[in-house]
Order: sequence, then C-alpha cells, then structure tokens
Amino acid sequence: MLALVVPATVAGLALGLGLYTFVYAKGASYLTNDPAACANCHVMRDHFSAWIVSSHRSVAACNDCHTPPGLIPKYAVKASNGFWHSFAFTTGRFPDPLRIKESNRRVTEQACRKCHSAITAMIDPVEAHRGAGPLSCIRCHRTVGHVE
Amino acid sequence: TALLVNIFERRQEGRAPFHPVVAIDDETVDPAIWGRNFPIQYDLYRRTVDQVRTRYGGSEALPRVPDHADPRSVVAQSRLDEDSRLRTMWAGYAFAADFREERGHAYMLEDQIFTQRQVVARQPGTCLHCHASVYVAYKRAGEGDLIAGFERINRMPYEEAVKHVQHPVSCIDCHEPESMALRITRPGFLEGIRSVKAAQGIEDYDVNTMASRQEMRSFVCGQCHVEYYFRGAEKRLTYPWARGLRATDMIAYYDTAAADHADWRHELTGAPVLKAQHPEFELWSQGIHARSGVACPDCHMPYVRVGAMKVSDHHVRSPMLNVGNACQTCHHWSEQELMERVHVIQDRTHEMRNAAIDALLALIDDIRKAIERGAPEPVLDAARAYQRRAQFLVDFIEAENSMGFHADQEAARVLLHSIDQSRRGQTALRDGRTAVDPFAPSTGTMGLPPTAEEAQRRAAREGGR
Amino acid sequence: TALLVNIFERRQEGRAPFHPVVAIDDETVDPAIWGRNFPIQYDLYRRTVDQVRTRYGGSEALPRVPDHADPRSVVAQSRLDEDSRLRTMWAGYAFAADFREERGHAYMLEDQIFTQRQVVARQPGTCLHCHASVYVAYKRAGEGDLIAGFERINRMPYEEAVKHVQHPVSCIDCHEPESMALRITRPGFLEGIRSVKAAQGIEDYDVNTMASRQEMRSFVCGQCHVEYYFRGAEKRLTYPWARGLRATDMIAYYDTAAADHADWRHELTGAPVLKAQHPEFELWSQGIHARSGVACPDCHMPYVRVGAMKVSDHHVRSPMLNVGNACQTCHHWSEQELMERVHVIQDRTHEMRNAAIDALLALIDDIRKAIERGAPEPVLDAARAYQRRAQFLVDFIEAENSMGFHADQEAARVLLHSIDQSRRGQTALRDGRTAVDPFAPSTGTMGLPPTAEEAQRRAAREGGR
Ligand code: HEC
Ligand code: HEC
Ligand code: HEC
Ligand code: HEC
Ligand code: HEC
Ligand code: HEC
Ligand code: HEC
Ligand code: HEC
Ligand code: HEC
Ligand code: HEC
Ligand code: HEC
Ligand code: HEC
Ligand code: HEC
Ligand code: HEC
Ligand SMILES: [Ca+2]
Ligand SMILES: [Ca+2]
Repeated sequence: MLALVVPATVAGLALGLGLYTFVYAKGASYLTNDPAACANCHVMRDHFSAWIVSSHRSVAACNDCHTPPGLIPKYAVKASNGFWHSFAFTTGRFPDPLRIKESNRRVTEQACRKCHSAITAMIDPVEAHRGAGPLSCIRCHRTVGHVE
Repeated sequence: TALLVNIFERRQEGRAPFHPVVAIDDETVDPAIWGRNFPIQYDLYRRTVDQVRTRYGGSEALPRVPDHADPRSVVAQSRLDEDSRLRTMWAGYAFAADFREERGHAYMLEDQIFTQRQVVARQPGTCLHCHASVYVAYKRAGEGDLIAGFERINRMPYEEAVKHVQHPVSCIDCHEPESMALRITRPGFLEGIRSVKAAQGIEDYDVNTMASRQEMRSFVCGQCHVEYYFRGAEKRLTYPWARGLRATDMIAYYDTAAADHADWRHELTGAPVLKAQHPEFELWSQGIHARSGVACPDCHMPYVRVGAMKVSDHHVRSPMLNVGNACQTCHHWSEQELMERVHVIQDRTHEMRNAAIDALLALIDDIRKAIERGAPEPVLDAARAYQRRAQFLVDFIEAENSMGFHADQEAARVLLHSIDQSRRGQTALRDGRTAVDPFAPSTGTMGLPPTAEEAQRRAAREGGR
Repeated sequence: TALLVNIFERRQEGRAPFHPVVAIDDETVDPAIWGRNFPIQYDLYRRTVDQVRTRYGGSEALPRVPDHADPRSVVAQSRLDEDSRLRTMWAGYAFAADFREERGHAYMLEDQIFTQRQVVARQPGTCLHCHASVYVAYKRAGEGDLIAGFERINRMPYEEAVKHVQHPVSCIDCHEPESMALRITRPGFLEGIRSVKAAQGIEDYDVNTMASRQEMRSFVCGQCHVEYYFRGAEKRLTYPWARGLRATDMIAYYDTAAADHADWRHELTGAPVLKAQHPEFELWSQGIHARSGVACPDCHMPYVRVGAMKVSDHHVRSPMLNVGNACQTCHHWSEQELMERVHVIQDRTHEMRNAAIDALLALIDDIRKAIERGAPEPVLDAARAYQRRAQFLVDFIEAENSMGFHADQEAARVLLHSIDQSRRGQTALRDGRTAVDPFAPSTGTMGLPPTAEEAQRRAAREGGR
C-alpha cells in the first residue's frame, strides 16, 4: 500500500513543482524560436554566447539544431526538455559542465541533415548498408553551433 | 548499382548525386570502369601518382635512367642511403640491397615488381596480397573460393603469380559493387582480425558482418598496413596478432607460437632475426586517435568539397600535405601550429629511434667480436636471443611510417624496451651468461580500443556525461 | 579560438561581485582574514586537508600514534615501503630514511617540520621557501628587501628559520591584496624564470610585469612545483634552468655549470649524485596541454559553480577526484573514459619507470662489485658519471607527480635515455673504459611552449582557421 502511495505522491509533487517552475522559470520561452529566450537561463548563457560567435549564428537558431523537424515532434521535444530543464534548473540538479543527452544528440544529428543533405548526399548513403552505424556529423563538426 | 541508386533517391527526393552509366559487378577489376559511375573519386584516386616530400613522409621523386631490368624513370629516395646503419641491421637480408621511402598507391605494383629485393632473392606469390588488385584473381584461382585461391597463389613463384594481376589496389578491393559499402577482401586480415578478437574472447569473428562502419573505415587499410610474415613452406601470409596488436605482444608470439620462425639469419651474428614491416594499423590501434574513434581515412582521405558535393579524398596521402581538411575540422589550431605539433612528436621519436639503433648496432658488434674470439655457443645464443628482440622492437618503429605520430607514447615504450634488450644482451655476453631473462611487459590494451560507438553507449549509460 | 574564448568567459566570472568587510594589505598573512572578504575561496582552500587516494596520486590517510618528536596523528603512505628499490637508489641520503606520498597544501608546513629527513640531517632555512607563507617573513628579514630577506633566511638553521613563519602557502603568496591579481612572490622562481628566458634570448625578464594572465596561472604553481638545488655554502635556492627546462637540459647544466655540485655521495658507489624533485612545472611545459595553453589551475583548480557564481576551486587536488569540472569542459568524453585515458598513460609510464630503475640498480650493483674487486679509479669514475646521469633522469620522472601524464611522450624520452646511460655505464665498466660519451639529445622546446595567445595570434595572421 504505502509502497504505492509514496511514489505517487513524489510524482505528484514533482509534476506540481515542474509545472510551477515551468511557468515561473520562463519555461514558456520554449515556445518561441528566439535564441535569447533560451538564454533566459543563466546556465544557457555560455551556450548562447558560444553560439553568437559560431559559424551558424546567422543561419541557424537553437531550435533549428535542438528540435526535430515537424510541428508535433518539435513541441514534444520542447515540452519534455522544457519540463526537465525547468525542473533541473529549479532543483539545481544537473551536471556542470552541461552535457547534451543522447536523445538530444540524435535530434541534433538529424538537424544537420535538414539543411545539408544535398552536400552530404554522397557520404551519407553508405551508412544504409548492413548494421553499419550511422555517420556522425558532430564527430568532426562539434563546434559549428558553439565555438568552445 | 541498383540498391545504391535507390538509397540515394530515397535521401534525395529524386536528386541522385550521380548517374550510373555502366554496370559494375564483383568481377569488375578495372578502376576506370568504376570511374565512369564515380568520376570524382576516380580522378582523386589517380592523383596518388603525385610525389611530394614532408619532413618524415611523403616521398621524393628521383629521376633515373630506365633500363631493360627496371623501366621506371622515377623512383622514391633510398632509405638505405639516408641511414646506412640500416644495412648493418639487415645484413644478409634482401632489404639491405634496396629499401626506399614508400609512395602513392598508384606505384604499388611496379615498385614491387622492380625492387632489387626481387633480384637478390626469389619471392613468392604471397607478395601480391598487398600490392595488386588480387580479389578477383584469388576468386578465379580458387574457382570461386577466395581462400583456396589465396593459398594457391601464395605458393606460386612471384613471376608466375604476377601474371594473374593487372592493377594496383582498386575500387573492388575496398568496396562492394552494389552498395559501395566498405568490405574486407584480404584473407590475411580476415584471419588476422579473427585471431585478435579470439585473444579478446570473441569467437568466430567475421569482420564483414560484425564490424561497424567506423571500424571498417580503418580495417580496409589494415588489410595491408600491418606487420606480417610468411608461415611455413606454403608461404602462408600471416599477421602475428594471436597475442595482441602491440609490438611487445608480437615478441611474445615470436618467442613462443612462432619460436622456430626467422625471416633470416643475421650475416654478422648468425642470430635468427625478424623483419618488422609497416605496422601502421597496429601502432595506430594503441594511440589516442584510435581510442577517440578517429579512423585512417579521417586523416588520409578527409572529406573534400567538390562542387556541391562532399566526397572522401581518394588521393590517399600524407596529412601533412593537407592539414586543413585532415586536421582542422577537429583541431582549431593554425596549420603551422598543427604541423609543428606533429614535428615535435616525430623529432622526439626520431631521436629515440636513433639511440635504439645505436644500442642495437653496439650489441651486433659485440656478438661479432665474441664469435671471433670463439665465445661458447650457449653464450652466443643467449646474446642472439636478445638481438632478435631488440632488433624487432626498434625495426617496428623504424618500419612504421608515421615516425611515432600514430601513437607517440607507445612508440617510445617500444623503443625503450629495445634499448633495454640490447643492454641485457651486451652485459650477458660480457658476463658469459647463457640464461635469457623473460620478457613480458603488459600495459596498454592488447587489442583494438573501445570504439566510438562503445564509448558513446557508455557515455549514454552514465546519463549523457 | 577555443581557448581564448574559454578564458575570456571565465575572466568575466572571475570578477565576482564582492564586498570587502575587512581591510587587507601586503602584510596580512593569515588566510582567515582574507577569508572574511572571500568566504567561498577560503572554505574551498581549507578543504585541502582531505585525503583520498587515486591509482597513482592523491594520498592515503594513515593513522599513527602521535609522540613527542612527531605530534601528527595522520600521515600519508610511505613511498619507500611501496617500492624499496628507492632506498638503494638514494642510499646514503636523507630520502632513504623517509619519503612519503605528498598530500594537500594544508599539510605542507607540518610535513616538512616532522619528516624524518629533518632528524637524520640538518636542513637549512631555505627549505621554507616552498612550505610556508614566507613572503612577509622574507620582507621583514630583509627590512623590506625580499631578496635580502630570502638570502638571510636561507642561511639560518631550519629550527631557527621556522620561527619566522606560521602558515602554509596562503592567499598573499599568490595574490596581490588590492586587486587579487596573481603575482610571483618566490625569489627562486623570479630568478629561475629569468634564466630560462635569457637562454631563449630574452634579457632581464621580469615575470610580474611581463607575463600574460594565462602564463601567471601556471607560474604561481611553478614557484614550488619544480626541480631545485641548494647552491654553495650560502645554500642559495636555485632552479637549474639556465640550459632549458627539459631533464636533458638539466643534465647538461649539472655536467657543466654545476659540474662540481652533488646532493650527496652515493653510499654504495661513491658517485656524486643528484636528487631530482617534483618537476611538475618543467614536465608540464613539454606537454601538449602546456602547448595548448592549458594551465595548472585549469585542471587542479577548475571553475566550480557555487550558486549563481563560478569560482576557482581552491581545493587544490588531483583532477582524478574531480574529472567533471577538471576535464569535461574541454573533453566531451565520459568521466570513466577520461580516467581510463589517464590510467593508460600512467600505466605505460609506470612500466617504463620500473624498467629504468631496474637498469639503474644493475649499474649500481656493478659499480659496487667493481669497487670490491679493486677496479682502477678512472674506470670507476667513468661508471659513476653514467650513474649520475641515469639516476637523475629516472628520478626526474619518479619524483614528478603525474606519473607521466603532464607530458607522456617526453617522460618516456627521459626514461629511455636513463636506460641508455645505465647501459653505457655497465658496458664501460666491463670494458674498463675511462672515457665518458658526450650526452646532448636536443629535440623538443628548451623553454616554455608558445602561449595560447601567441598561437592564436599566429592563427589569426593565417586567417582564423
Ligand atoms: C548549428 C547547430 C546548433 C545551433 C544553432 C545551436 N546548437 Fe547547441 N549544440 C549543438 C551541438 C552539435 C551540440 C553538441 C556538442 C557536443 O556534443 O559536444 C550542442 C550542445 C548544446 C548544449 C549542451 C552542452 C554540450 O556541450 O553538450 C546546450 C546547453 C546547447 N547546445 C544549447 C544551445 C542554445 C541555447 C542555442 C542557441 C543560443 C544552441 N544550442 C544553438 C548544435 C547547435
Ligand atoms: C528554465 C531554464 C532554461 C531554459 C529557458 C532553457 N534551458 Fe536548456 N537547460 C537548462 C538546464 C537547467 C539544463 C541542464 C539539464 C540537465 O543537463 O539535466 C539545460 C540543458 C540543456 C541542454 C543539454 C542537456 C540536454 O537535455 O540534452 C540542451 C541541448 C539545452 N538545454 C537546450 C536548450 C534550448 C535549445 C533552449 C531554448 C529553446 C533552452 N535549453 C532553454 C535550463 C534551461
Ligand atoms: C537551419 C539550417 C542549418 C542547420 C540546422 C545546420 N546548418 Fe550547417 N550551415 C547552414 C548554412 C546556411 C551554412 C552556410 C552556407 C554553407 O556553407 O553551406 C552552414 C554551414 C555549415 C558548415 C561550413 C561552415 C563551418 O562551420 O565550417 C558546416 C561544417 C556545417 N554547416 C555543418 C553543420 C552541422 C554539423 C550541423 C548540425 C550539428 C549543421 N550544420 C546544422 C545551415 C544549417
Ligand atoms: C570524418 C570527418 C567528417 C564527418 C564525419 C563529417 N564531415 Fe563535414 N566536413 C569535413 C571536412 C574535412 C570538411 C571540409 C571540406 C572542404 O572544405 O573541402 C567538411 C565540410 C562540411 C561542410 C561545408 C562544405 C563547404 O565548404 O561549404 C558541411 C556543410 C558539412 N561538412 C556538413 C556535414 C554533415 C551534415 C555531416 C554529417 C552528415 C558531416 N559534415 C560529416 C569532415 C567531416
Ligand atoms: C589523426 C590522424 C591520423 C590517423 C587517424 C592515421 N594517420 Fe597515418 N599519418 C598521420 C600523420 C600526421 C602522418 C605523418 C605524415 C608525414 O610525416 O608526412 C601519418 C603517416 C602515415 C603513413 C606514411 C605516409 C607518408 O607520407 O609516408 C602511412 C602509410 C599511414 N600514416 C597510414 C595510416 C593507417 C593505415 C592508419 C589507420 C590504421 C592511419 N595512418 C591513421 C595521421 C594519421
Ligand atoms: C592492397 C594493399 C593496400 C591497401 C588496402 C591500402 N594500402 Fe596504402 N599502401 C600500400 C602500398 C603497397 C603502399 C606503398 C606503395 C609504393 O611505395 O609503391 C601504400 C602507401 C600508402 C601511403 C603512403 C603514400 C606516400 O606518399 O608515401 C599512405 C598514406 C597509405 N598507403 C594510406 C592508406 C590508407 C589510409 C588506406 C585505407 C584507406 C590504405 N593505404 C590502404 C598498400 C595498401
Ligand atoms: C601485408 C601486406 C604486404 C605484403 C604481404 C607485402 N607488402 Fe610490400 N608494402 C606494403 C605496404 C603497406 C607498403 C607501404 C609502406 C612501407 O613501404 O613501409 C609496402 C611497400 C613496399 C615497397 C616500397 C617501399 C620499399 O620497401 O622499397 C616495396 C618495394 C615492397 N613493398 C615490396 C614487397 C615485396 C617484394 C613483398 C613480398 C616479399 C611485399 N612487398 C609484401 C604491404 C605489403
Ligand atoms: C584503399 C581503399 C579504397 C579504395 C581503393 C577506394 N576507396 Fe572509395 N572509399 C574508401 C573509404 C574508406 C570510403 C569512406 C567510406 C565510409 O565512410 O563508409 C570510400 C568512399 C567511397 C564512396 C562514397 C562517397 C565518398 O566519397 O565518401 C564512393 C562513391 C567511392 N568510395 C568510390 C570509389 C571508387 C570509384 C574507387 C576506385 C576508383 C574507390 N572508391 C577506391 C576507400 C577506398
Ligand atoms: C575526427 C577528429 C580528429 C581528427 C581528424 C584529428 N584529430 Fe587529433 N585528436 C582528436 C582527439 C579526439 C584527440 C584526443 C584529445 C581529445 O580528446 O581532445 C586528438 C589528439 C591529438 C593530439 C594530442 C595527442 C598527442 O599524441 O600528443 C595531437 C598532437 C593531434 N591530435 C594532432 C592531429 C593532427 C596533426 C591531425 C591531422 C593529421 C589530427 N590530429 C586529426 C581528434 C582528431
Ligand atoms: C591537463 C590537465 C593538467 C594540467 C594542465 C596539469 N596537471 Fe597536474 N595532474 C593532472 C593529472 C591527471 C594528474 C594525475 C593525478 C592522479 O594520478 O591522481 C596530475 C598530477 C599532479 C600532481 C600530483 C597530484 C596528486 O594527487 O598526487 C601535482 C603536484 C600536479 N599535477 C601539479 C601540477 C602543476 C604544478 C601543473 C602546472 C605546471 C599541472 N599539474 C598541470 C592533470 C593536469
Ligand atoms: C609555496 C609552495 C607551493 C605553491 C605556490 C604551490 N604548491 Fe602545491 N604543494 C606544495 C607542497 C609543499 C605540497 C605537498 C604538501 C605535503 O605533502 O604536505 C603540495 C602539494 C600539491 C598537490 C598534491 C595534493 C595531493 O593530494 O597529493 C597538488 C595537486 C598541488 N600541490 C598543486 C598545486 C597547484 C596547481 C598550484 C598552483 C595553483 C600549487 N600546487 C602551488 C607547495 C606549493
Ligand atoms: C622548490 C620548492 C621546494 C623546496 C625548496 C622544498 N620543498 Fe619539500 N616539497 C615541495 C613540493 C612541491 C612538494 C610536493 C610534491 C612532492 O612531494 O613531490 C614537497 C613535498 C615535501 C614533503 C612531503 C613528501 C615527502 O617527500 O615526504 C616533505 C616532507 C618535504 N617536501 C620536505 C622538504 C624539506 C626537508 C626541504 C628542504 C631540504 C624541502 N622540502 C624543500 C617543494 C619544495
Ligand atoms: C597556490 C596559489 C593560490 C593560493 C594560495 C590562493 N589562490 Fe586564489 N587564485 C589562484 C588562482 C590560480 C586563481 C585564478 C586567477 C586567474 O584566473 O587569474 C585564483 C583566483 C582567486 C580569486 C578570483 C575569483 C576566482 O575564484 O577565480 C579570488 C577571489 C581568490 N583567488 C581568493 C583567494 C583567497 C581568499 C585565498 C586564501 C584563502 C587564495 N585565493 C589563495 C591561486 C591561489
Ligand atoms: C582548457 C582545456 C583542457 C582541459 C581543462 C583539459 N584538456 Fe586535455 N587536451 C586539451 C587539448 C587542447 C589537447 C590537445 C589535443 C587537441 O588539440 O584537441 C588535449 C589533449 C589531451 C589528451 C591527449 C594527449 C595525450 O597526452 O595523449 C588527453 C589524454 C587529455 N587531454 C586528457 C585530459 C584530462 C584527463 C584532463 C583533466 C585532468 C584534461 N585533458 C583537461 C585541452 C584540455
Ligand atoms: Ca612515404
Ligand atoms: Ca599525492
């Protein structure tokens, strides 16, 4: 019995807290495309300033690389990131330095293709063969969005 | 090429980046035919005839007067003239007659045919494995069975075997005709990599079905840029990897499994010595780049933009001639700074290599003198055992072609042990000792480093950190 | 422009908003007072009492029963018990009596006062230079003249000199009270760095006015984490850098300029030997991190988020206890992977170090035996000259505290030459040779690497890439 109640309560609390902070901590900025919105959080500022000086500042904003194409998936990712970032931000429970999560790294990898599939058409298809792993753009172009 | 076109079309919403004009199958050896479908790669591939020298690599184009025996009008510089100590190290072996700086892929077949090493010694068909497009030749000689054909051609005298090939390494040796995916066509590597994986506890490893794409990017090069020897009378090409890929693992292998094998008996000392050869793949596997998932083509065939397309630069060459594309995507330092970093690493390796060669030559000279003054055989044999080790270790780094860059600390470790073995040999000889100290240094990773994929998965498990 | 941006951003964070609650001047030694103005840094600073062991670093907290002579209830583990070969290497010197793993800054003064090395030998006041907050003490002893006070305290017996100090290294030793800017307060470094710069052709180098901020970030550590000796009767603290910062440059220095200097005569061989000590600064200067503008605090005092603010982690310690902040800002690998990379480098170095110590001990044993059987002095002296070199080189890496990490290939180069000198000594002895081969390996950079700033300026000139 107790075993059921406790987690439930915790979840409830987390959700409540999450929703609260989502609003309070300007989590709503997730719904815009304005990079400055992301920089609302001081923890995002390093990445903002590193993006400002990157080769992509004038061609791609945060969401171009950190959300998948298509409205539904886009806001799905935003919702989850928005919730977790807000939650993490409020609880202060997050790694320093920040590390992109595997799922978000995949989102970003796909983002490259959104814009560059033409130039990479020749090198990309080879991956389609066998269990051969996909080609990772970030492996070589890690700093396109953020100059270190 | 149907499959390939489909892939391109799916990706390109109909904009295929190339138009297959000819059909290519698993018998198409001539790169010119493949080139009709992939003109960019073919043009780049043909540029491997260029010769430009770097501080320790590239190659110098030396003009020569062609003669009946050797029609080449240009060769690479002689490494023997650059450092005549090599003649002493290899005394009594074909390498003491002719050893040149290696050059581009375009020359691999002619350089093998016309080297003086073919004149001073009779070579087996095995040699072709890495100097020609032998894939189809093997299949034909084996009536469809690659390995059977490989074994048949190994046993032929070189002059006869060479009649079965026409081209240097070609598209078909690295690519599957339908998909252009990378593949391994060389029996030496198929068996070699299986033996390493077995040593790591992975049974029946089949590289062509089990390797990741990123691994394949290095394995295709590892088909040839490796240490090898000809096992037994059937001259079977063998990569001495059963104990691991490190030079010290190979010593362990040559001290036990292949204790009876010697490439030749040293002319001055009578020691049963070994010739180490181009272990780029093995040394790279111990370095920080391999550990970081950086493959040979990342540096030697970096992507290059041609028109609206990015392609792998099939002009395989020294990255020092192409630092911009080869290094700067990952390292944001200036070209000059990156070259200096390579030179610092190479100069240090070169200094250590020289010290190790001097130590070896001192040992060789000591043994020679001991023979003259009639030292007892058991004592001489102990000293010869040390020479065998010391010489293989220093030759491993001398033969490796990056002058230590592929794994700088590991290269130094190998040279340090070479000097230590020379030291033990010199003192054993003077003390008249007949016992040979065991040799089993064991740090580093015996096999290939964790792949980028593995590292990623681990990182993921740790929650993105 | 990777690094500059980092540094720039950090400079911003470095300027933390602070409200001075007490006045601090150039006489304020007590860190607690500075701590009133900078509580965060002070709290972190005090954590250097923590003791945690890593594979090759950190330190182990060994409880002991305090006694009258030594009131410490906890000490670090003994390095002599871990590897008793060190006792033979240092036979006849105080280090053979007591040598422990070093621990946090908080212990520096007590560990120096109570080491057995103080019991078996009389030490000079010079020792304090790196174990206490001596800046104000020097100024007072010199009536305002830092150098004069330094010279006066050097000459005092330790027991007397120690009365002039109260604290381990403190804020005032690294910071200017008004601006909190970094500064050099140690005469040994002021003179040492001037001598290197002079060797590089830069005259009258004044570190406090001419060094860049990024350089200062390493120089403050270089005040103490360096090789040194006491010159002449006045026991003047001297850093042997006049030929360069590499171990091999120091051999050249000790073979010529300081040929008459010996730290002690080896008990078993009578060789005039040298003790190498903690050359972290020198080894780091030869590594890829120094070359990339990465300073000691980047790894040992990385920026840490405290609330909304980032401060330098004044809990100076092993980065292996803090990989996230210390390494992951620059390296996007998992913590586990980064630690494995360090361990691979350290394990290789450890293997080579062991081989070099064995070779040295073999030489020491040979000389001892040669003395017993009454070999002629000139022959013994030649062998002793080789011992002096071989021992300093291996001790250089043994004493350096990163087990090769700070410059892995260079550490291997030093160990390789150590074995080579042992080898030459052993053979010279057996052949009864009296001549000593010259020793002048010369690759690498003699001084400090081009700074990040220089490298970037060069990059900028070449057009940004
Ligand atoms: C051109 C593509 C691109 C754009 C635009 C971009 N990023 Fe990124 N971002 C990346 C890539 C690629 C990574 C992963 C870096 C890595 O794996 O080291 C990343 C990682 C991150 C991280 C995680 C930290 C890390 O290094 O793993 C944060 C936070 C981040 N981005 C925030 C932002 C913000 C905020 C913006 C807008 C101001 C932005 N990004 C714009 C490509 C981009
Ligand atoms: C409510 C404050 C806040 C806002 C607004 C915000 N972030 Fe974050 N972000 C954080 C925090 C806190 C973390 C660390 C979370 C973690 O690593 O667990 C983070 C981490 C990240 C990461 C790396 C970790 C991961 O989840 O992959 C990326 C990428 C990122 N943010 C992108 C963005 C983008 C793009 C925007 C704007 C659309 C944005 N952030 C807006 C607070 C915020
Ligand atoms: C919103 C579209 C967009 C996205 C998303 C995007 N790029 Fe770009 N990228 C561009 C444009 C536009 C340019 C500049 C024109 C050009 O050079 O093609 C560019 C330039 C580049 C360049 C050349 C300049 C340089 O920095 O070297 C590289 C490399 C690159 N992108 C890689 C990437 C990678 C890798 C990703 C994913 C992490 C990515 N891009 C995501 C649009 C995009
Ligand atoms: C193995 C390293 C590597 C990988 C993986 C890689 N690239 Fe590149 N990329 C390069 C190099 C090298 C260049 C420079 C080519 C040149 O300038 O000739 C480049 C250039 C580019 C450019 C700029 C071309 C131009 O000059 O405008 C874009 C855009 C690009 N890459 C996108 C991508 C994308 C998207 C991916 C993943 C699908 C990717 N790259 C994967 C190495 C890589
Ligand atoms: C991180 C970059 C990098 C990787 C990865 C790499 N190499 Fe190299 N390689 C170099 C450099 C740099 C040199 C030195 C070139 C010179 O001195 O001119 C070199 C030299 C060589 C040479 C001699 C070239 C010459 O011009 O004489 C060969 C052959 C070679 N590498 C093969 C390989 C093989 C095979 C692999 C993979 C198993 C590999 N390399 C992986 C950077 C790399
Ligand atoms: C079929 C055997 C074979 C394969 C496969 C092979 N190589 Fe080679 N490679 C050679 C031979 C043989 C030479 C020397 C040719 C000569 O000197 O005539 C050579 C030469 C080289 C050189 C030296 C060029 C110079 O200018 O000195 C480099 C670099 C090189 N290979 C890299 C690679 C890389 C990278 C791969 C994989 C992508 C690879 N090789 C695959 C056999 C091979
Ligand atoms: C396992 C693969 C392999 C085999 C087998 C092999 N080679 Fe090579 N060979 C190479 C590679 C890789 C290079 C380029 C690197 C180098 O020269 O170190 C090379 C370079 C050469 C060169 C040019 C440089 C030089 O040494 O003058 C000649 C000539 C040569 N090989 C002859 C032979 C002969 C003769 C045989 C048979 C006895 C043979 N090779 C067997 C892989 C091989
Ligand atoms: C020594 C090995 C080797 C040889 C020979 C070779 N290639 Fe490749 N090729 C590669 C590698 C490695 C790649 C990169 C594949 C990957 O990343 O999966 C590649 C990629 C390609 C691709 C995919 C697009 C690209 O450029 O990355 C095409 C098409 C291609 N090669 C055509 C050819 C043709 C045509 C020839 C003969 C003229 C040829 N190759 C010879 C090693 C080779
Ligand atoms: C695909 C990415 C990639 C490419 C291409 C690459 N490197 Fe690296 N390099 C790395 C990584 C990763 C490391 C390990 C350090 C780290 O994690 O940042 C490294 C380390 C190094 C180091 C320090 C290690 C040592 O041995 O001292 C040097 C020097 C270096 N690279 C030079 C080069 C040069 C020169 C080239 C081109 C010939 C090159 N790299 C190509 C990714 C790359
Ligand atoms: C790139 C990172 C890096 C830089 C820069 C660096 N170090 Fe280290 N240092 C390390 C690592 C890693 C170790 C090994 C720690 C261990 O084994 O636990 C180490 C070990 C040490 C130790 C022994 C620590 C212990 O726990 O016993 C000292 C002392 C030290 N370093 C001082 C310095 C000084 C002084 C400098 C500058 C001149 C410096 N380091 C620069 C990474 C660094
Ligand atoms: C005034 C001299 C002095 C200065 C300045 C100094 N150190 Fe030390 N350091 C020492 C002494 C002495 C010890 C050993 C203390 C002991 O074992 O009791 C030590 C110990 C250490 C250790 C070993 C800690 C452990 O757990 O083993 C590290 C790491 C270290 N110092 C790094 C640094 C760095 C980084 C700097 C510069 C920011 C620095 N030190 C500045 C004298 C100094
Ligand atoms: C040039 C600076 C410097 C001078 C002078 C110096 N030390 Fe140290 N000492 C250090 C540093 C740095 C460490 C920590 C690194 C290490 O232990 O290798 C240390 C560590 C120690 C330790 C703890 C580790 C051990 O060796 O047991 C003792 C005890 C010690 N020193 C005693 C002395 C004595 C006694 C003298 C004078 C004869 C002296 N020190 C002079 C810098 C110095
Ligand atoms: C062994 C040297 C050393 C000692 C002792 C030391 N610091 Fe620092 N401190 C540093 C270094 C290095 C920095 C980084 C400065 C920079 O980047 O320019 C720093 C930075 C600072 C800063 C600037 C903000 C920051 O955190 O980067 C403050 C404030 C500071 N120290 C206060 C103190 C106080 C208070 C003490 C005494 C309790 C102290 N320091 C003792 C080396 C030291
Ligand atoms: C401020 C940036 C920075 C920090 C902090 C840093 N590194 Fe590095 N590291 C580099 C650079 C730059 C290189 C040279 C290769 C390159 O240019 O990417 C490098 C190279 C390396 C290499 C390859 C060289 C070699 O010796 O094999 C290793 C391993 C490494 N770092 C580990 C670490 C570890 C472990 C830490 C933390 C204790 C650390 N680094 C901290 C920037 C940094
Ligand atoms: Ca070459
Ligand atoms: Ca320690």
